[in-house]
Amino acid sequence: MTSPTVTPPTSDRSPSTTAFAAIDKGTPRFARLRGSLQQLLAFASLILIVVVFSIASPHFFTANNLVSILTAATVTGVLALGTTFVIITGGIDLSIGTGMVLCGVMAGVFLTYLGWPLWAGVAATILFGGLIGLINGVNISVLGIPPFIATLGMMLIAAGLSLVISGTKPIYFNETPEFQSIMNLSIIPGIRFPMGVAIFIVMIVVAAVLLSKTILGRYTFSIGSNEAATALSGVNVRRWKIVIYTLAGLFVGLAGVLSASRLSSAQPTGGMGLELEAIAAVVIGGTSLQGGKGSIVGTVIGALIMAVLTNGLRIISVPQEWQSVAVGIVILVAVYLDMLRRRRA
Amino acid sequence: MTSPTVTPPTSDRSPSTTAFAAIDKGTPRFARLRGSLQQLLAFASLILIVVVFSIASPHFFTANNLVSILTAATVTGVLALGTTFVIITGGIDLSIGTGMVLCGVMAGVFLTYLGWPLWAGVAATILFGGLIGLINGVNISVLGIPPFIATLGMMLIAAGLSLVISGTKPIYFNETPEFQSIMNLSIIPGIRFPMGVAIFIVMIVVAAVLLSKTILGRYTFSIGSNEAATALSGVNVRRWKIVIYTLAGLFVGLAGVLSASRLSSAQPTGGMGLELEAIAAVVIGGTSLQGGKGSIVGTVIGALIMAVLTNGLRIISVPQEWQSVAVGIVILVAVYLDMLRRRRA
Amino acid sequence: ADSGATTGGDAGGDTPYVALVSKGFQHQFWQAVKSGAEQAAEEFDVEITFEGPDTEADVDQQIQMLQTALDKGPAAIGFAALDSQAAGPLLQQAKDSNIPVIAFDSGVDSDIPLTTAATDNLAAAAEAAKHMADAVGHEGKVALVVHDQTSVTGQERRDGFVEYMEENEPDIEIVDIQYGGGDQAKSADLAKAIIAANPDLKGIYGSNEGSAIGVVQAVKELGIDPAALAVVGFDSGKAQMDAIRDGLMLGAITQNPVGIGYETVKAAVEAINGEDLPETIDTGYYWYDAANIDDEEIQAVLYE
Amino acid sequence: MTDSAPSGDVAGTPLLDLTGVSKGFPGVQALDDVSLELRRGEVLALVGENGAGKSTLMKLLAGIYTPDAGVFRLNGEEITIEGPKHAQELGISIIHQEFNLMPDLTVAQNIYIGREQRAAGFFLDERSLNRRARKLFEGLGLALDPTERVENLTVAKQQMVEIAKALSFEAKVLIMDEPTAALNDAEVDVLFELIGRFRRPETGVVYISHRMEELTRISDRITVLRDGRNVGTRVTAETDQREVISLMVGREISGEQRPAARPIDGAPVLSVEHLSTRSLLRDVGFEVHAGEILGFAGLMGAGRTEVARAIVGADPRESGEIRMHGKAVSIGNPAEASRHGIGYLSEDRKHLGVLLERSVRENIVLSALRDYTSALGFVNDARIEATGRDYIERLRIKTPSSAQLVQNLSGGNQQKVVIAKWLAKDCDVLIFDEPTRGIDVGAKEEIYALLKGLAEQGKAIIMISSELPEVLRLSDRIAVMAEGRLTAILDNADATQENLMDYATRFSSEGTIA
Ligand SMILES: Nc1ncnc2c1ncn2[C@@H]1O[C@H](COP(=O)(O)OP(=O)(O)OP(=O)(O)O)[C@@H](O)[C@H]1O
Ligand SMILES: Nc1ncnc2c1ncn2[C@@H]1O[C@H](COP(=O)(O)OP(=O)(O)OP(=O)(O)O)[C@@H](O)[C@H]1O
Ligand SMILES: [Mg+2]
Ligand SMILES: [Mg+2]
Repeated sequence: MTSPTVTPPTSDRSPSTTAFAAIDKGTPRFARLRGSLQQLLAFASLILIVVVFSIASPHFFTANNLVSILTAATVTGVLALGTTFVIITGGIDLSIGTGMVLCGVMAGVFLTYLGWPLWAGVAATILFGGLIGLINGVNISVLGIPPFIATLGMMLIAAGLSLVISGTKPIYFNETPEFQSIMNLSIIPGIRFPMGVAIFIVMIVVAAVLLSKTILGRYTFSIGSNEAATALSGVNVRRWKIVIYTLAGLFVGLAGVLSASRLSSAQPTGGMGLELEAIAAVVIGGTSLQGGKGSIVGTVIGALIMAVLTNGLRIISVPQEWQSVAVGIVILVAVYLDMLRRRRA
Repeated sequence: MTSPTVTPPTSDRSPSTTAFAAIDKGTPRFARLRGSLQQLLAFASLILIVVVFSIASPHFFTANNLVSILTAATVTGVLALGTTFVIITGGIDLSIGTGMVLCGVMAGVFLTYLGWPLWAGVAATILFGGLIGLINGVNISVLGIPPFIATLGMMLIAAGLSLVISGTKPIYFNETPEFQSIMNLSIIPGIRFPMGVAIFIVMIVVAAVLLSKTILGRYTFSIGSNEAATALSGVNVRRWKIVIYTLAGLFVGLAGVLSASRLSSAQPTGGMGLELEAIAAVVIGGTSLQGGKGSIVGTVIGALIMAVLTNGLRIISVPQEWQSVAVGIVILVAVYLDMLRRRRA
Repeated sequence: ADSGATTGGDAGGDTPYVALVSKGFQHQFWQAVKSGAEQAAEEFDVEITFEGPDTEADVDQQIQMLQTALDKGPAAIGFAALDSQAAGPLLQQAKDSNIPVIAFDSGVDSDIPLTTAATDNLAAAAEAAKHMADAVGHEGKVALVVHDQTSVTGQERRDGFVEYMEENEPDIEIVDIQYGGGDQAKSADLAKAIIAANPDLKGIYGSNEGSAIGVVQAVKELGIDPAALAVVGFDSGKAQMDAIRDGLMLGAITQNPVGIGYETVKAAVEAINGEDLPETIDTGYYWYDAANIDDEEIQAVLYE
Repeated sequence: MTDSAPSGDVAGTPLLDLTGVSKGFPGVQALDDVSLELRRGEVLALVGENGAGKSTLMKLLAGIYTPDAGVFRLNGEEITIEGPKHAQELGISIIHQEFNLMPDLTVAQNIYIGREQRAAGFFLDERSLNRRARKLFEGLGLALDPTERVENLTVAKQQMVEIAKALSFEAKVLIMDEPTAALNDAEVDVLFELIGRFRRPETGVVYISHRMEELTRISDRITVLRDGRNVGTRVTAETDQREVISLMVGREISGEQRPAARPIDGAPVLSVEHLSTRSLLRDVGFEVHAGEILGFAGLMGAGRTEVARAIVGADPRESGEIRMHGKAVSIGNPAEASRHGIGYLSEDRKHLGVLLERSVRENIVLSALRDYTSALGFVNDARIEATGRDYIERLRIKTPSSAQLVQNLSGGNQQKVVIAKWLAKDCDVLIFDEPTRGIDVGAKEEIYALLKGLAEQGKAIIMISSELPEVLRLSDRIAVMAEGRLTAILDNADATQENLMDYATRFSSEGTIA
């Protein structure tokens, strides 16, 4: 006599959520333990994938290749960090991919066309990303446009503006050759460990602290959990949502700097599809698109799973047409196992 | 609500009922009127765009160009019809774009490689689309994978399989030259009104009837409105969700037939991004991504707004890089005005 | 579609491994390049892999593929750069690791590649323009449907065409240039819009396979008399060849993609063996139309 | 004192018979070896403190949870309930404590969901569905419009839809989990009439409520749960409230009487003038003083909630001025209200009160979170934990820890969490909208004491309540509303249930008072 399909009426959410919630023994220590266990398990599936590839090819588990994986994960990862906040509020940001491209172009404008000093150009680019986020936030929060549409519109606008501003040509950073060091400078000479990866790691820490230790993080969760109740509790939800989208925009700006630096050029095209990759990383990491739940560690693991898969499949020379099939299946299986585990737990 | 004890002696109607009548918006006739007014207004903004373009260029409002717009809207429109159901349940389907491409390839396999008769090949292709939807439905409903992830995985898998199955080559319909008539056959000779557009119109009617007049439509709304409560009311939510995703898949299959027929060939690439276009059409049409609300008429208007914009901007020779900016802005403005109006209403 | 899936990448065997990173993968053109490369691989007994980003706008994805290719420790690399400068650091890395680099399809703006196997796109596009001018009687309006706005090939095939017209054909007016991403349906829709906006249009040039077929599709859907609207294409593929045979398309420029792939691998093998290489390997281009499509020489460079 | 005629059929096999039922959740033994019997033709009241396990027991019967142990018998036959649908098929119909409606569907569509009238297989027959619903409402004497969308209904009307839905299943066993929590006295009368009509020799009703005075009116027997155990069953006619309450809480509770008139001195803290809204309110004006509890009485839809929402800026005002301590303040949203020291506790706990998926302590400090935040924006978790624990103790919130998710608390305990949230934020004016909805008698007394204590500390309290006895007991003054107007403001000494009801039904033509 079982009735696993039915959610108890006290919750709008999926049965697994409730089942999961039900096991909370509640002491903070236990909660924390469970939290880390959960991430440990997500981490375990990442490790599993790494082990499989390591066995399959001697070229996979080498310092250089691992750094390559981290490098590949950096741009999407930085985007995913910011998006984690947005998704926890129950929102979504489709503009991060083309927004990043536009920020790269702006870096070209600031540094090459306007000839600003490096630090000023970089700062302005990041702030420009924040501006994109701010506009998204205002559209969503003040005008009341649903996040999907507001950021879809911004996605198209940013894609167009990148072409308009750049004159549809890549902009090269000839005036500031140091610009490419931001991403590429090797900070551990032996293994070519690039500075960009170090920046990514620092941003992970920043994002994790913001999300778990600050009032911004608390409100992020509150809004995602029940926006109306949060507003009636006297939290200025509108303003905080603007702040959160702006924050996501700052990450987009940084990603724009990193990717332009990596390519030593601002490419005015592309970026479409990157938003789905970033969102996938967030969701594989256990953040719910319904809002209210999520973690930075999860997002990082999600981003790494994606990067390891892409790299590993190339390393073991899986024919390209099969690669996306394999990634698709692994995403499904990983998320499914995660569900199973949570339901069991 | 009658409450005999508090009714003042002077009146035989319950006071609370009277009090209610004053603010009740709910008489059925009025509700229906309001409903159609709303669509009328969405329709009005479509008309506005059409008028603007007609003034801007004498070449816009011609029979041939209007048919071109409908032709351009057909494939995305058919995809959007199916997606409307999914979105009303509160789900999402990212696999429709590449799924459509895969269906086109399968049409090539059935008709060209296997040499099946036309009707059998077309039917099998549409059913194959249903199979994709069925798998999505099972992943979401039985395995409990969130729709975004389940269909993202399917998106990647379908993209890969299209290449694998076709050997990364287009498949031509040499054995069944009639195949291309499905989309292209002119059914009103004077203005070359293609059969594909007629099929689109028929599908609009079918989808509208399904959504508003059948038990399937009722449960679609009910699940989107409150899934847990629907389950508690004894509706087999799992099964109905599978049915709804399968239905969306059938539309994907049909879109695959139409697009392959239009090009007289199954192109194994592309399709990515089409899902966002279709979802945008649905959302511009007033269907809420939260689920529970939506209409087929709205979706059709949304698809037409997108198609008219794209065509009109080309007709008036807006430089291409500005076109996506313009589309983005119009989407934002259209949805914002819609919000405003609803808030006022 | 098999490129040494099982053991690929293992430099441990005695057959040298050559990694090819192209600009694309899914299109027929790139598949033809790949088949040429595979022919050469068989002939010279090397192992190859062939990869390319999903779209030609995806510079970042290409850079990642190049990085992975380098990490596999190949004996040589074939590389068709989407943006030479973006690949600079990695090319330097290849040089530092003594991995010879052969550029293909378009030049790499760097002195690291030992040679370049490519088509001269500017000249090829000018050839297309010349045939277009003949077809429209050296006067009237023509338009371009180009596959890409930012890539070098897109720009060269556009500019080669436009410059030829500007220099040699004062009475031909270019009324519109639109970009369809090489997607057939999209190119068809935008070609229809161009035709609607310019009822007196006399010719359209499609700058790659998808663009050209899209234009043909538009002509078909609008039921325009092919004699009144000249369509000139680029690349081959079955649909384009059919259109030329059916008279819907005047003709097209074809490169020699199989030759590009073949020459790239051949040059790589020569580089591995320490032989000297010429600065460029011109793989050529050909104009083909209903008159010469079945010639042996043309058939050899066409692909379905 | 029973105005219900037929008493339970004592002799025959019970309609429903539960033996040895246990159900545990991690950390909580919600039910521990409970046995219970529902006789034919009776209304069995099920009472107990918040978290005693009443809803859990009913969810077992509805097939939502699976019991850990125990035997269920229906008409003497052992049954295994496999799910909600199966429960319906067995003739068990339930009105859940929390609403289970589809807001986007119409009333009729909600009632017959899963049992649609079909024209031909797959197609719906909307007209006959509406006809059927209309007939149901006529039979039940409910003024509901079958074609109205549920989201446009008030809480009370939604409750009526739930009730109509439960009654529409030719059920044998009807379970009502706090059906009157959202209803006012007049509406309760309607409900009781419905129950009376449902009760036949072959049916039975399990009725859960925290309103003690209802039990004597409606029930035949009363079963009391305490901490997941059945601590006794009494025949209603042979017991009294005192005995039931002491069974429930394990101690005596002295419900004190109406307040002695307390002198309210000093200037008003909050004054509202000429408040109107587009939808309902017309020229509402009143003042609240420090140390005063101003009660708001009125019928369903009178506009009391709307007054509160308009004051805190949750709904737009058409006109009106709000002064705090004599100074006009501009309040555009609840955040500004909160900054000016006005807190509003909503009547809709689930949607507008709690964050179900967040912990108890996070909910408690939500309004006051800035006080737990350093200048740099870092939150002090240790202090949050301490505050959480403090309020859990002070309000006796039943939870294993402050980290428990609110969705795992019983309804009443969730309500206490919401109250704690506003206690943690030090406001000058607190507006409590139905603060004791769904709260057990013991806790009610605690909340009354809390409200009084707050008033004595000098806070100005507005208390909206649909329970007249509660309004009369707590308020220093009572404002009465009808149709969006204020029809009276009475001193407690001048108020009686009768004259409050009179003012609550003064519609239109009569003028507004100042
Ligand atoms: N899904 C669940 N997970 C964990 N604990 C639960 C769950 N559901 C109920 N509980 C706990 O079981 C106990 C009984 O809860 P129940 O809802 O049955 O109480 P109740 O008697 O209905 O109270 P109220 O009068 O407040 O509605 C409570 O301590 C509650 O916190
Ligand atoms: N968004 C809305 N749309 C339509 N009517 C509304 C809306 N909001 C409120 N109302 C109506 O305004 C009236 C005032 O409701 P309000 O909740 O303020 O009354 P109340 O006196 O608090 O009664 P109760 O809370 O007991 O129902 C109600 O009749 C309600 O139906
Ligand atoms: Mg309960
Ligand atoms: Mg109210």
